[in-house]
Amino acid sequence: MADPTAPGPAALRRGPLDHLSGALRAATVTGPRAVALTALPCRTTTALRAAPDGPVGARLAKVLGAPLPTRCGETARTDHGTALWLGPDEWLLVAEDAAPAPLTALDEALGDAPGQIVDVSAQRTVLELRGPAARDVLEKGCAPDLHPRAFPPGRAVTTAVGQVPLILWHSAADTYRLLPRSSFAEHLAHWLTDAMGEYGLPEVD
Amino acid sequence: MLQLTCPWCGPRDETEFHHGGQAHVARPADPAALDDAAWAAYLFFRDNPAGPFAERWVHSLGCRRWFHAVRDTVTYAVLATYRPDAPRPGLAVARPDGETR
Amino acid sequence: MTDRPARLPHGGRIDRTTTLRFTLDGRELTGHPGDTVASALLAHGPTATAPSLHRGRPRGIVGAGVEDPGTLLRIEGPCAESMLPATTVELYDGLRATTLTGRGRLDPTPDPAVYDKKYVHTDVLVVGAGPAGLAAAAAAGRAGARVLLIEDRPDTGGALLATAPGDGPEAAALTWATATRAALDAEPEVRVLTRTCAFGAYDGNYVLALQRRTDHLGAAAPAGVSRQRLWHIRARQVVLATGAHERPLVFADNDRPGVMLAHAVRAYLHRYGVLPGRRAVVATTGDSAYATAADLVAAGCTVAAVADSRPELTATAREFHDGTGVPVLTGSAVTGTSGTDRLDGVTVRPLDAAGRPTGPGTALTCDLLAVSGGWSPVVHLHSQRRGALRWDADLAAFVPGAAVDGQHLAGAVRGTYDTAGCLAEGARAGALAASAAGCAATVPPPHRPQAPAPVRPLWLIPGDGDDPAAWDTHFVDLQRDVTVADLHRAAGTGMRGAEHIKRYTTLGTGHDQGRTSGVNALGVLATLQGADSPGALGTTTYRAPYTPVAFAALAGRETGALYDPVRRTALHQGHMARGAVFEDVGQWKRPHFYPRPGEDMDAAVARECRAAREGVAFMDASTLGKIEIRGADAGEFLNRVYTNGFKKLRPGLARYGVMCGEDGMIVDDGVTLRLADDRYFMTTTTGNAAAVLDRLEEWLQTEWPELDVTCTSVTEQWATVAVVGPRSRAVVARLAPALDIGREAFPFMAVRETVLASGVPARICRISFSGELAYEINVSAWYGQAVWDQVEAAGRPEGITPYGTEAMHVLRAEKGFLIVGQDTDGTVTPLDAGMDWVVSRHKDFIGKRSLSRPDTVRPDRHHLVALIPADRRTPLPEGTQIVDRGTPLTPQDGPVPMLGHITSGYRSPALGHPFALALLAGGRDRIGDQVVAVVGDTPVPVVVSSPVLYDPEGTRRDG
Amino acid sequence: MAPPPAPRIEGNRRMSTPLPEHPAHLWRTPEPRSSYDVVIVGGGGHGLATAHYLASVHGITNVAVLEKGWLGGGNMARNTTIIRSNYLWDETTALYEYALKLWETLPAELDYDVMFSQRGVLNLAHTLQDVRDSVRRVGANRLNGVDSHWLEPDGIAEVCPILNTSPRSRYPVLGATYQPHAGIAKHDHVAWALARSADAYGIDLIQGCEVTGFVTDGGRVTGVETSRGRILAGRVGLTVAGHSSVLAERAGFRLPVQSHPLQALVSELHEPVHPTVVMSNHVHVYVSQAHKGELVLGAGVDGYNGYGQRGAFHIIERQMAAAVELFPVFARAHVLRTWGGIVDVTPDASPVIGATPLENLFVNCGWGTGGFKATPAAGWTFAHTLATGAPHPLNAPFSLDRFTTGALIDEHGAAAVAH
Repeated sequence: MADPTAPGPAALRRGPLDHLSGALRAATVTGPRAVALTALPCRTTTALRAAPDGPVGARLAKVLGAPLPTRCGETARTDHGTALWLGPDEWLLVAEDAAPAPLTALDEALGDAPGQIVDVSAQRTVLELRGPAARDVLEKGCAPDLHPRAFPPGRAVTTAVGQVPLILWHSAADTYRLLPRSSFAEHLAHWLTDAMGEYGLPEVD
Repeated sequence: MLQLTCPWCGPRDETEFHHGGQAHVARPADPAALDDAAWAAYLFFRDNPAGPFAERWVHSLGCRRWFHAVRDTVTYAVLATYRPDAPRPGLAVARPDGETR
Repeated sequence: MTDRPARLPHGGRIDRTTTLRFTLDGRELTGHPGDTVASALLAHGPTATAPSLHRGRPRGIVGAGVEDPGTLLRIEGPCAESMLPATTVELYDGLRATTLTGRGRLDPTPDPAVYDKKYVHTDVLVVGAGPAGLAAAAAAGRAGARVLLIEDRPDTGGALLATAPGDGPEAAALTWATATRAALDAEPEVRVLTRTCAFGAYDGNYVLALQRRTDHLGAAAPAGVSRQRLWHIRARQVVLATGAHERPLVFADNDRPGVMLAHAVRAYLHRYGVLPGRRAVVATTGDSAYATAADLVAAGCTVAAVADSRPELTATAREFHDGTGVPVLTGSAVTGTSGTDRLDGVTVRPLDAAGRPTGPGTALTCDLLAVSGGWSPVVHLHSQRRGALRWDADLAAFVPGAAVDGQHLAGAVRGTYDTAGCLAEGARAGALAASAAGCAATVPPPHRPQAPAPVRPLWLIPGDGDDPAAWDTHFVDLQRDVTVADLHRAAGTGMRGAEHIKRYTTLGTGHDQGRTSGVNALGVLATLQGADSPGALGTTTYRAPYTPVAFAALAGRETGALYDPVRRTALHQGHMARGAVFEDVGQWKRPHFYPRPGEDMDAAVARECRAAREGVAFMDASTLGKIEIRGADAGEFLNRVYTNGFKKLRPGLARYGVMCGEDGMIVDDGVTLRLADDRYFMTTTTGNAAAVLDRLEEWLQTEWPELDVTCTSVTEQWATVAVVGPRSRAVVARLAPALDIGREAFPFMAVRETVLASGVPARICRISFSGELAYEINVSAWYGQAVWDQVEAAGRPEGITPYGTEAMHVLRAEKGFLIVGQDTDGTVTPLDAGMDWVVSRHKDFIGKRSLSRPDTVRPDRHHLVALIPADRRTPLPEGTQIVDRGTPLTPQDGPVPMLGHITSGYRSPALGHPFALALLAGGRDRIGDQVVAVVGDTPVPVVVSSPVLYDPEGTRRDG
Repeated sequence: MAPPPAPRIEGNRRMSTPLPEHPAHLWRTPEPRSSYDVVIVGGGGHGLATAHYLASVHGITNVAVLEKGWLGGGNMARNTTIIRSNYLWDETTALYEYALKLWETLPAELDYDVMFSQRGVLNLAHTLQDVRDSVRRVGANRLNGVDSHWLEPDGIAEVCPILNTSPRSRYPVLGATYQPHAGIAKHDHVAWALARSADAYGIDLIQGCEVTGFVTDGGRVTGVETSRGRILAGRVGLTVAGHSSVLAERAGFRLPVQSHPLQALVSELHEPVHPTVVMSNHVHVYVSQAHKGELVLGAGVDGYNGYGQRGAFHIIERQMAAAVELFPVFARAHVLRTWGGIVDVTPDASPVIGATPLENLFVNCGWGTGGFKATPAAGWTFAHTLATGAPHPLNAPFSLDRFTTGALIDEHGAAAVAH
């Protein structure tokens, strides 16, 4: 049988925010409180469930080229993208492009052990919020502590922004990646562009 | 706004969790062997103390793990949180009636 | 100047270089930046504001901040706002306001303002930026803590802002406060928020605060910037430095305009450069009012006398008297006032040891009476957290007992009123808080408090005669017009508790929530009942909010399109382009139907149904929940979760399953595919997708952790297009030429994986929710829109049409397929639904035991059946109740026995008549019988039928 | 179906005057005696109504009501005072409709203006399933003799012009059920009116008296231990709402009840703007404008067990968002005070009124969010049960036994929104 999770023709791919690219560009704020929102559609994403320690963890680490993070908030760069900790036996492996994930190798690494390797590339989409005002924008609708002391670059948490459940990943300084389920992407984009608006206006205390 | 310490994720706002009722209530091993009253007791009857209560929570908006908490239902103080495979911690809590649990 | 005779030539923290014009009750008035409406109004001289709520008595400004019980405004604007205290509304040019009599008027104009929220965390939150709060913030900041200092007023400095300039200790403290504020502003980890009121304190040091961002800017407020911002603050440690409010005195006609709180008078002098009277009397029960008296004298006001309840001159009183020559009448109190619309004089009488007036009174002419009945610490946030309060007789006040866990108290909130004490307590509290938050702080030793100056509280200054029932101008709560006579009457009913009496009189329920009246009321009651202090009556538990908060501010951006998230499938843009009308299903927008020009819903749905029955139609089924399940025990797990068996299902096949709760009632259903020995692919109903996954996780984690099963949601990984109808095979053949879709090669309930002609990999299942030959094509949602378009193109020769949820419902109902949540309501077992074939007798499953309870085995339970109108014409609306034949519809004579109700009702193009599904008592035993549907109030005879009305033999399934 | 009458906003005169004068005498403050025919544990609305009907209907006046705090100070003082009877199932509808009929005569019977105002209740439908459920409920109500109507959005706009019925809303109002005879009353007045009546019959209302245990004799309850000594009783009735489980535990049995915080709030006073009562399950808000002019709103039930009479603020924020969506005119009304009660929730959202495992001990509990509106019927049926030792036909279906047989009376749909 054919593998329904194999990649298809790139030209036929669509991201959930493709039709909003103009609106996202128009929402960009420049100046000292700059902030911009961009969509990063079609990133290969893999859900991993496994016991992190023991031989399975070691085999998975070998496939990935790096061990999986073991604590809440941690991320790890691997040969196949960044692994985000989601739970004590759960990670999301997010690639920087649409290249296929090493699903077969991961499956083999998992072997008969409890766990799961699932292609979820389309389950979520990625939005990137970047700029000195990015944290201010997020703090309008995101409860966890985003202060760099508590949430420095390289960390990721499952949370909600503007009532939308998502994974929030502080991917670099002043740069946040938001990974909502695809169905929420358009609503989240509306929420974020609405929240960004004030940073292009005169500053009020 | 309670703050609960998820055993895996640390302290988080109440809004990330869902309450799951009394903890340490095992499903009967053989429901068919129970009479109607015993089955009803499992289905519908739960402790509801005013004071320390061992209860289940799930970190819905986080790691999605279930865990247990002992929380005082009067003061809302969270006295302990622990993994579901752990026994209820022995907390010596003075009760208003003088009884110690 | 002449139009503002009460404005002093110098002083005040106002910008005299700018004049602001405003209108109050139609009067054209002026003021300056830094003014409130109240201060600008007072600058124009004696003014009564709106009369009182019930009694219609003239009233004026009493306080200088949130404690003022006197003057509420309606501020006009793009959306008028009522019930704002004049003492807290900052003046801006062009402001228009009217005074209100205790009741607002809501503006029907849609509010154009933006409200937003902010969620922040801090090591130390300091509430109140008076001397104690500033000292606390500075100390915590020095220790490296993240500090948030919030202050309700526009400026930091607190009570120091109401002190005289010069070179005294207060002036030095104000200089310190100014410098400290500047230093705090320069600290990167310290944030100072002014115009921000902490109004709610919740568990875990969660504090809610409202910031007023733009109102004071008037027309200069930038559009699009939020007017108000609700701060959600989670603090490791909290320092409460919330100060204290002065209490008025309770005596006859104590509500006359011109009677003001002594400290408020001082605030008007020094904050606003306003002298609220030309000739004043000061009435006090302690030392603090002497500062006001002295400042009045210094400002050129004649102070006729100070009436001091205490029998002896204190050092402060003597110093005042010696310095000013103003007579101090010790052991005395103001017992009454005179005037028409406002104060023109008071009567002062000596008091005996029991506090009763004795001897003749002295009439004093005055236009201002500054009263001080003592101070009440602002314990609201402490009390909201269930912090204890205790009565302190020396201070004559309720003060906090031990601080709440994780909190610290500093300054006047704990009864420390001297500046040095406030600074010392603040510095220590800030350091303690920082230390407890994990910062290295040097904690200074505890401050040794000064012995408080003696006070002699006067809870009730008796009026004429001995009968409190006559003291009906002794006002306790000005906002609710509650007097001593009212409290006396309440106490006479048999009520003992303060809570009863407050409710009986409505005391403390006004806009100020009893800020100045609560303790006085307890004092009056104690006096009436012969108790020695308000402490004997207990105290109120304070509840949020400390100050009123606009509904819109709490709603924030959750309004209009942002009220609740909208979920859209990968095919949404295509549905929009095809003119779909959407239905809300949970948060999803699902196409309900696709009207063509000129079609109404009925016509569109009928056309869509006919296409599916006679040709081919396609729909977006992507919203169904999808869960990948893997593990050695996955089959065993599904056997426990579903009422029917899945363990023996062969890979490559699919099976319909039903889930029950432990109570035996249906909670969800759907088709589950077996992809491999250890892999299943479950689908759930749209609305229950999250709930089912949660349920699976709950059972796995909490009840059966020994099972090797793992679940992952893939609902949005897959776009699902259902292709339905006798010509669907031709469409799928074009779409997926690599797939052998022959009747035998690809049987019903089989699963195939292929690559479509377009190169898109797909998983195709032969599942039918309509009874017709049908395929569900699952592809990665990346390709969803492309494949939807491909299906349409491939189906064009067959006349394919998209169909929505309504046609889907008609098609499935014709086949008797139930919809969980529509044809079930939490009281329906699989047996009630006629699905005994789905209930395993050979294994246990969740809910099985409940199916043999006495009530679940009753033969007359409600069964799912179909109904056909006897006339084959009358539509049967969903929700319609059913009664037995011959039942008189006479509810006026008593309840009419009902047999059940219609859960689904449609016009069926395929059947040629309307029909319904219904839950009917003993329904399966009534098949063939006639019963009556009560449509509106009209009886409609209907025939009971088996729920499968269309193609009961299943001949169409394979095309 | 005849169009229902639209409510009128009561005249400004009524709204701007103070509440009516209360009687100058309400109740005595008696010392507890050593024994009574009946002891009612709990001096809330239900306990006081039970006392009133024990005396007025059954002639039993050797009765004490034992109240831990102050009369009517629990959920009675904390609810949002909505009175309606448009429930789903026959058993519940009968009970609440009986209550509504009693409400209509209660002010005259008690000679007390409890400000019962039959201004109608709208229950909004926002989804197609809401519409189905609403039509079902209206049909059942009408056949049960309850005045219930299904209104389309234009009919709703006539009843409540300030309601946002725009089809462009996130969750547009698709229709509503309307019960014109439903309404509100002033909760404190109700409690005091019942207390005054009970007191006048000679019933002892004993405040500050906590029941700490039960006196039993071989499975039979013969009295209670209290903070003020032992009090013997022929029969004992528990009617303590959120604290029912605590008392049951002291008597040695469990109830199918969980206690949760339920929050409510009021605005400051405003001139009349909202003529009826509006409830929405889907966006979760219920609101009326009380006699003095304050908006009274209820929030949702907090998810966890709690006896703290307080909940979390995010529940109130969400409710305010719903309120402003439905009523744009409320945008600049202000929340003046929030508070919380303790609701006793059963698995089927219906009450328990009847026998307990102990002879001579009866219980009335599990009203969840629906207790206030049932006050007279709860009192009526519980008084009957205590007087005769057997349930009244109205409360017979609401036995503890139903949790064993499975004959639940599932009112989650009707009661999902607190009220």
